[in-house]
Amino acid sequence: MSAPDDIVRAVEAAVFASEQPMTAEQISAHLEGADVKDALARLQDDYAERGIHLVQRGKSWHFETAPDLAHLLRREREQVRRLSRAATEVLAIIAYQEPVSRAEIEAIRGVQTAKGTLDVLMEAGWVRVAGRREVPGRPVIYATTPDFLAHFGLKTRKELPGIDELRAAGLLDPVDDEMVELALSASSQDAEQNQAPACEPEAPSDGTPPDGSAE
Amino acid sequence: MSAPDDIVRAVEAAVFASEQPMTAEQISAHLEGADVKDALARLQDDYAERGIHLVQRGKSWHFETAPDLAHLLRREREQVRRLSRAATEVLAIIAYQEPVSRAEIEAIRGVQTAKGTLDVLMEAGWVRVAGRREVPGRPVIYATTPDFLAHFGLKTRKELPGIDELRAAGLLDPVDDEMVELALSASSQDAEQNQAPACEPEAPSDGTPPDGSAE
Amino acid sequence: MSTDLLAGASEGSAFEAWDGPAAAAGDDAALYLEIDGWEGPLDLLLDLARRQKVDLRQISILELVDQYLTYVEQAEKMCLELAADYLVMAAWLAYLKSALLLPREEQEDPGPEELALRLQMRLQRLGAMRESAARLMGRDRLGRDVFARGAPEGLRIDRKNAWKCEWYDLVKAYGDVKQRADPVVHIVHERMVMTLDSALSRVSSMLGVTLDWMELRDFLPSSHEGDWADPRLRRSALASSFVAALELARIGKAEIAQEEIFGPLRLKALKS
Repeated sequence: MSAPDDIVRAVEAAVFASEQPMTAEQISAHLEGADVKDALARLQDDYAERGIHLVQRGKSWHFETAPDLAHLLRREREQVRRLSRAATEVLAIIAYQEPVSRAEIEAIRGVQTAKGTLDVLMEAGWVRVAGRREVPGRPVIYATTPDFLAHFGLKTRKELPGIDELRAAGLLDPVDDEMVELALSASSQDAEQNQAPACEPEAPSDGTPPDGSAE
Repeated sequence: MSAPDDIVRAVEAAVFASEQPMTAEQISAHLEGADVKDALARLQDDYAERGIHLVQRGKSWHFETAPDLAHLLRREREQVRRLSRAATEVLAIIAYQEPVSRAEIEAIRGVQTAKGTLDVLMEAGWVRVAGRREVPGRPVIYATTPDFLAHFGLKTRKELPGIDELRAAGLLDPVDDEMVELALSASSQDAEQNQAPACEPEAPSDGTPPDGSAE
Repeated sequence: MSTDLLAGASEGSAFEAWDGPAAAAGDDAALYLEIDGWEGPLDLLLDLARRQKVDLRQISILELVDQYLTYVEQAEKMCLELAADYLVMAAWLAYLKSALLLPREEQEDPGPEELALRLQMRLQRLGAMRESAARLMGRDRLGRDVFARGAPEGLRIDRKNAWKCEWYDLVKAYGDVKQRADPVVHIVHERMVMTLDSALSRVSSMLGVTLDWMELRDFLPSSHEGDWADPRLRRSALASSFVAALELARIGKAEIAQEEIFGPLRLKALKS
């Protein structure tokens, strides 16, 4: 391995010192417009077998410890926030199918999404509002953030585990409206007679409306 | 350079991820008691020519930017800004009548001078504190700097045009026709005796009372 | 596909295939807790489908429907309170089952096979997302498995001002300041006037020597005498003489007459 040249050293120092991941453009701007592409490739290579790696997450670059050393470095006090099952599912749905509306998320999960669930994901910095869908009601749609990619060690969403297989199986196709309505299609009139509780209700039902309510 | 072994990689990652410099003992404790001395020496060597160095301060180890690249951490970017009207006036007063105190400047301008205005002129390197006036209160007095002369392409302050030259060059916009007419008619007979030599900045041509008048 | 779905119906009894929540039957609380653990009927359906221990694409929808309906029945028998959406799903599944078993001709569009297929797709999709979520959470995560630099120096760009000012602006600014600061000079010119006193004595003495009417202007000094050519002085003299005439009329020493508005003003001494 030859000694790194000045540009390589400068890029190395800049990325190393930065408190935030930086895009190639940001690095270049910091280095007075130097071309940093080759240097980044060279550095990624230099560090490939070391205890720290230069990684690209989305468009941004940063150094992080090699994943195989996790068992040595894991620290209790830095435990990542534990997400509820609902939140992890919602996150996965947004990640694999972005951008999606709340109604679409609910159609897939078959239940309403508690107000706080999306808030938790947005507070973690993994999910953002990505505009509105241009359909009646103009629902807000959600997508993942660069922080999401960084946190889960993904260069792009294409690296999401199993995404190709899911797509090939048609499981990532847009959620059709009929699916949202499915559970309701035959039930509206039957519901009355079936709903008669066989027992005295001791506590109010949890009030979760049927699937169709997700619209 | 051979690929680093596991101990070297683990020490590298541990020092990198730590928020504090760590002693060899602390690193070792982190890595289940492994002997880290050789690894630290090896790492120091590996990084010797890179943009980041492994350094020992006291007994503790940490990574830092290579000293020759330290300038990258704190870049200065110049931003060309135009002097405000107020600052230009203050600069002109200092240039023509130096040394002057702030109170004198204010007396001449007829308005208070914001604290920042003089700061800007000093930041620009055009004005300096030239001591204190030996009057009650010992106010700070200001004068121009060699940089001031250089910026305006002057050899000496005497090259600044006198007030009559300005008037002759049409640089004095009549503020109020009547007032000027009045002033002119009133002064016609007195002008001779009041007119100071045009090219003597120390006693400016317009007959403004000399230093101290403002107090 | 539809034959597969229907074929599945013959496989074993629904109850045996199901060792799930209801297996804990007899203990109402246990079942109730299980219901609590499901996030809605779709979740329950997916759980039941998984218990068939086949690929979700191979599940028997009829079997699944039976299992679900059995479950709901049991819950009702045990006087457990089921959320409305579980019952809605039960009704719909009952409808789906009967449609699947009906002769083909009487079926509407979309046909029951199509509906079954969609339900199966839904379960697959939920299953896939659930699995993906688990795989995602199991990745090497920043801050848990891999770490960014603990104490980065931080990059900073300090903006420095390069101040700019032109020679012209400087010099002009000085001119402006001086202009503003020039003391405003108020000069009152000495103006020649005829005072009221002198007009009074002049008019009264002239009235003494004439007995006839005299025009006011005739009391003024001749314009040939010294400064009296100055129109400003003449205006002053006229004004003062007029006031003097009024004063003389007031104290009864003179009489004033004017034939028309703005006409000549005439003056005559009054014999006392």
